[in-house]
Amino acid sequence: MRSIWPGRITGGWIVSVIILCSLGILPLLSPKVYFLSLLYMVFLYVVLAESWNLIGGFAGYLSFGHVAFFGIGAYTTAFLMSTFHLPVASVLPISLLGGLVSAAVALVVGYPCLRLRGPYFAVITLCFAFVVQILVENLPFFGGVEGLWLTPTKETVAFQRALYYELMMGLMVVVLLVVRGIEHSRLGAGLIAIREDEDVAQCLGIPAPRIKLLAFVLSAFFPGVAGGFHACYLTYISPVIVFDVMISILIVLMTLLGGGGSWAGALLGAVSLSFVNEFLTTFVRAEIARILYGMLFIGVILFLPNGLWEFIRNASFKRAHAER
Amino acid sequence: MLKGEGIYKSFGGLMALKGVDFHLRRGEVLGMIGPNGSGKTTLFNIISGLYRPDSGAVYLERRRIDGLKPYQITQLGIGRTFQIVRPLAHLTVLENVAIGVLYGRDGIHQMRRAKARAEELLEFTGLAEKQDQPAGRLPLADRKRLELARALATRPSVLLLDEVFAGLNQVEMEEAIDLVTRIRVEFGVTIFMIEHVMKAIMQACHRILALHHGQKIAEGTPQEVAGHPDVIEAYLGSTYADRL
Amino acid sequence: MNFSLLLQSLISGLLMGGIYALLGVGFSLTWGVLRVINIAHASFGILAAYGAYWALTLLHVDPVLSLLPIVGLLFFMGMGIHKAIIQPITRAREIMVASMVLTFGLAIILENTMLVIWSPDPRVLTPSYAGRAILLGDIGIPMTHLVGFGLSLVGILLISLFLHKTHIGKAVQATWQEPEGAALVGIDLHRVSRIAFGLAISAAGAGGIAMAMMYAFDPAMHNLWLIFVFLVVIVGGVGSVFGTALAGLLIGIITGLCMAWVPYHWINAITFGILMIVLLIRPHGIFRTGV
Amino acid sequence: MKVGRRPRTTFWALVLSTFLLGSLSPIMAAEKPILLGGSLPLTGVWAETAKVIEKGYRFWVQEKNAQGGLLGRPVKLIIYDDQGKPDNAVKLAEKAITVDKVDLLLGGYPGTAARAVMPLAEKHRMVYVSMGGHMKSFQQGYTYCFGSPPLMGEWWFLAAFQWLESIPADQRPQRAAVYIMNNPVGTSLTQSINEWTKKLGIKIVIHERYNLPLPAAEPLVLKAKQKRCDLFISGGVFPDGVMTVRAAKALKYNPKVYMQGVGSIIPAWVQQLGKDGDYIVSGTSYHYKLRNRSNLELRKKVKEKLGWDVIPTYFGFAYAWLQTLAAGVEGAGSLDQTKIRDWLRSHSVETLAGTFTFDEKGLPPPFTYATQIIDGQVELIWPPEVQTHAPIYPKPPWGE
Repeated sequence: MRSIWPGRITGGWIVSVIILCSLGILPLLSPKVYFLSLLYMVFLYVVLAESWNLIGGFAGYLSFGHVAFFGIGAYTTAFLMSTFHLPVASVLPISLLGGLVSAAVALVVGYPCLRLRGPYFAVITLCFAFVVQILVENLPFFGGVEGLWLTPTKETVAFQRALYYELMMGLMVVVLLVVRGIEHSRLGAGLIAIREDEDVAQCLGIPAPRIKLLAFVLSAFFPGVAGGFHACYLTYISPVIVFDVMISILIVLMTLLGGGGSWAGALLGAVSLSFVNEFLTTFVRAEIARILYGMLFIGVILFLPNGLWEFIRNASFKRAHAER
Repeated sequence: MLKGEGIYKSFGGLMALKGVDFHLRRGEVLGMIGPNGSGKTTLFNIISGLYRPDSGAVYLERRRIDGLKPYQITQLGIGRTFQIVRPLAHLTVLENVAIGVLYGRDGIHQMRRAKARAEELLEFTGLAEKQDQPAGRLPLADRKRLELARALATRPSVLLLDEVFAGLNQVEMEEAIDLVTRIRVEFGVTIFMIEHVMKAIMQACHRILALHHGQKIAEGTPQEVAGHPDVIEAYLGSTYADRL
Repeated sequence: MNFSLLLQSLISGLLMGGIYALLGVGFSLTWGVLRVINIAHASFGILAAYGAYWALTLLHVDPVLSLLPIVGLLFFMGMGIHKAIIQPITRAREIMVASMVLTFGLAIILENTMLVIWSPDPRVLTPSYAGRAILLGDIGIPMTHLVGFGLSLVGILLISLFLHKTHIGKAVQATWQEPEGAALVGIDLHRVSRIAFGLAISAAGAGGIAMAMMYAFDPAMHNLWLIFVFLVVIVGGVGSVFGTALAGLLIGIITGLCMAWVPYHWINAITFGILMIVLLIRPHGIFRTGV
Repeated sequence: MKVGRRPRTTFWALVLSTFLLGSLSPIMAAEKPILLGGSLPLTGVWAETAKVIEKGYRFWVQEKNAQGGLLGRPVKLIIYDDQGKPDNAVKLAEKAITVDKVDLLLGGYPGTAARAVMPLAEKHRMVYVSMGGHMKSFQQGYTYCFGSPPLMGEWWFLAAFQWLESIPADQRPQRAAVYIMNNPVGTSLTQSINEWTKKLGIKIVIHERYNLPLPAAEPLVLKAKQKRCDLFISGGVFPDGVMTVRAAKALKYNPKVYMQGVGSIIPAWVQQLGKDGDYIVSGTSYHYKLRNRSNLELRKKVKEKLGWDVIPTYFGFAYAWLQTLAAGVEGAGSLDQTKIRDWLRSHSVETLAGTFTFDEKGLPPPFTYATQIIDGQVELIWPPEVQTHAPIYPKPPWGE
């Protein structure tokens, strides 16, 4: 069973630190640039899925427009970087600013929208993402449908890829720590209670409107920062790239597949689905690869209806009991 | 200590409450009876902030509380249970209660201490052994206990109990009545309860208020109300006679 | 204001809305009765459109006629799919969430199977009356659009008759409103769900064929259709055939009015914006009385 | 949740067999082959065109290998499926470059993917020959990117307007209705339309951008009809293009010239619309009826090997891109990317689509061919030296 109190997995911390350290020094071993890019994309999806998890997995508010925050961050950053020809050193502060802009938008939009529940919330967030995309497309100073090009920089490919790899990994670690912290905190308990039954939660004294909004704003901030990194990583962005509704859907699926409402579930879902996807793109016949991909979703839900993480945890829980 | 004045509430064209007044004195147990659909649960929902009255006012210790959000009302010290028990089904019994401790009046914000406090409450309500079960899998009697434990966790000064005895068998009911009495004595809370089971209400309540079609038709000691001609009329032909 | 342009826009919008309505009804049905959000819904519509395309090009059968056998086949296909993969998940902790992931997988499989069978080339249905139109002054209504709209109206009517007049339809409705109560009065929930799912898939098929009378289609088109279906169902209120139908027409009218008055590149922003405002004002859909 | 053993076994058996089916790849005879790699959107919304490009690539490789390969080495293709997502295209291009260590990078599709891959090719110093992502993508200062032939929205109607210019001024269309889709492909048309209509004294009466999917086409056709526009420009892709044509027919709207964007050059246009697709004017930078040596050869080979009479446009594009790349390799006599680039910049390259010399942006001088669909065939109507059929003007009224 899931618990709002942290479990005591001895050695968990040590293993995590070892994994992160080895990931961290990877660029120093001058690996093939592709592997940095691949892991960069995995980190990106972990950031997006974990952020979504805060509002979708914990509070049960399925936001289908989360890509909007990613796109807003990307556009804020790309716009500032290209307009003022800023150097690479400013990527981090400008991306953080992008995150703040996303969070501010989330605050304004979340306040009315979070009054809606269930599917109605899902649809209004979807509409919101479309409206933002169309606004960006129709406003000429954002480059319109043509998109924005960033000023090319002098750094080598290997350096650039290593830089964004480290930045995205740093962001991922921060997000994981935040989500893990929230999971075992008063805030996390409140959000889960809201997911279970919002009326009851309120009658238990949980200030639902306030903490929902808090979760929503937080869950918009990190994708905004990630969007900033991604804009600089790609050096060219356009509305169809950073406002792609399929990104919204993919992060929802990743979280649900892994198991929403726990940091490990979203992590597991994002990592495993990213790698499966990558494996399948190298597959010979593209349609058959996609059919397999579809079968994967069906298989997981049929046999592990509550997500990968719960399955793994229950299995290890049962084993622990058997040993006792 | 809890007072309602001239409360009206309608849903669509249907008037659920037509000018109800009530007054709850500190330390007492006030019962509320009335046939199905007479507006009892609606009144509770208004007190606990889930509904907003069309007109009228609710006061807690002279402070006007109607129009406040449910969580604000809880944090001011009004706890409640639900008629159809609504546990947070996928959380454990312990977590259900701990969440009340974390967010209730003078909430304990520290996770470990909240857990300890929740364990005490489960001990008190006799659910300690089942604390790690998912709340959704408890049998009815235990769910009712859980509702009580969870409501207590928010440290209420007034507790609204919505049919906590309904659906229980004889033994379970005796236990539940005993539990309610202990809650009143040990926690010093004032209780306002909706009840259909006449035996329970006569035994547990100091005073009774009767609603019919959204109007108060009687108020007084259990004996007075039970003998009140309007109350008998309201129940006549229905289940009153069986329940007596 | 240019009256005939306004009228033309309204009519075109309405015809479009009608078709979204038929495509949406089945979605609403599975959602309401089974608590299953069927992401693959529009894919079945495309499958039916390809069926009609084959019937037309290989056998020279008009889509209106081939619709019946296709819809029939889809009904049994829907029942089969329900038994094989939907029924097993009805005990998942959160069935809506589980069903979304599951049917997302199904949609991918359908899309790519169609890609293998029919290639990714876009198709259009060209029945014998394609290109003919009813002209009223300046205004023209293409026959194909009219037939598609007619199919939608008949389809919606038949579904609502089925739900209100037949025994099994009433059982579906009862399940919709009170799943536990329905079980108590001896309704076989699995059987009713299976039938409801089959019905929804057939409705999607009919909707898909109606859609193909107006629009070009290819295997990947379902994502686009699904988004509109989602909107129509939410605005109409989940589980309401009548509401869904009205919402389809309403969205059509909004789009039509936008086409008459607003620069085209703002139409979607305005449609989605209006929907957002509507949802904020009426959080349970327009045509559903709030609880 | 309980699932019996049997369905579970069946399910995994099904997964396994699909997997095996998919991994049956043609076995390549490979002795130190030259690797060409990149990604195409083989599934998803762009799959239709990508499949044609893939065929073009494969056909070129087959031909090249039959002739003894490139620099005397066999050529091998690696094509990944990016599903049309530019991020994927970037990642997979990087995979091709750094993991598979391809010798040459393949041009991608659509324009958005090309736009995202172009800066990457530049960073990795890999020659990238593709259609590009219209003019803006070639204005970013890249030196390794070439369009050979490019697909420039900016040039799309160039030849068509030149044809209109040849019509006496008093017989030309006077009033234009312009409807283009609101994406880079559509908006890239805007500037040239504005300039040319001004030059030809045609008044733009309606100028609108629409988003896909187009909800209905009748209102926009009616507007054009009411405003008596005799030049109708519909700058869209297939689905909206078909709707617009059908609406024009339904409303009996007969402009003197009906111009259509990319939608009408894909094979489906003629196949699916039949007679209704006739007399539509469009543009292209490759056409199978071009009578240059290279193209005539290819037509013969395609007819021989594949039995096709018509070479799809994008098939020709893909073939021409590889022709250019190979010319660079053979000209430089090495696989050194900078040498290839420098050779391409200083020599002219003969391709199916014409003979090109490249400017500092990597583009040939502006050119297109105007097409018109006549009797279900896409014919070249302008410039006169490539003409396969005389232009039909004004467009005859819609038939029944």
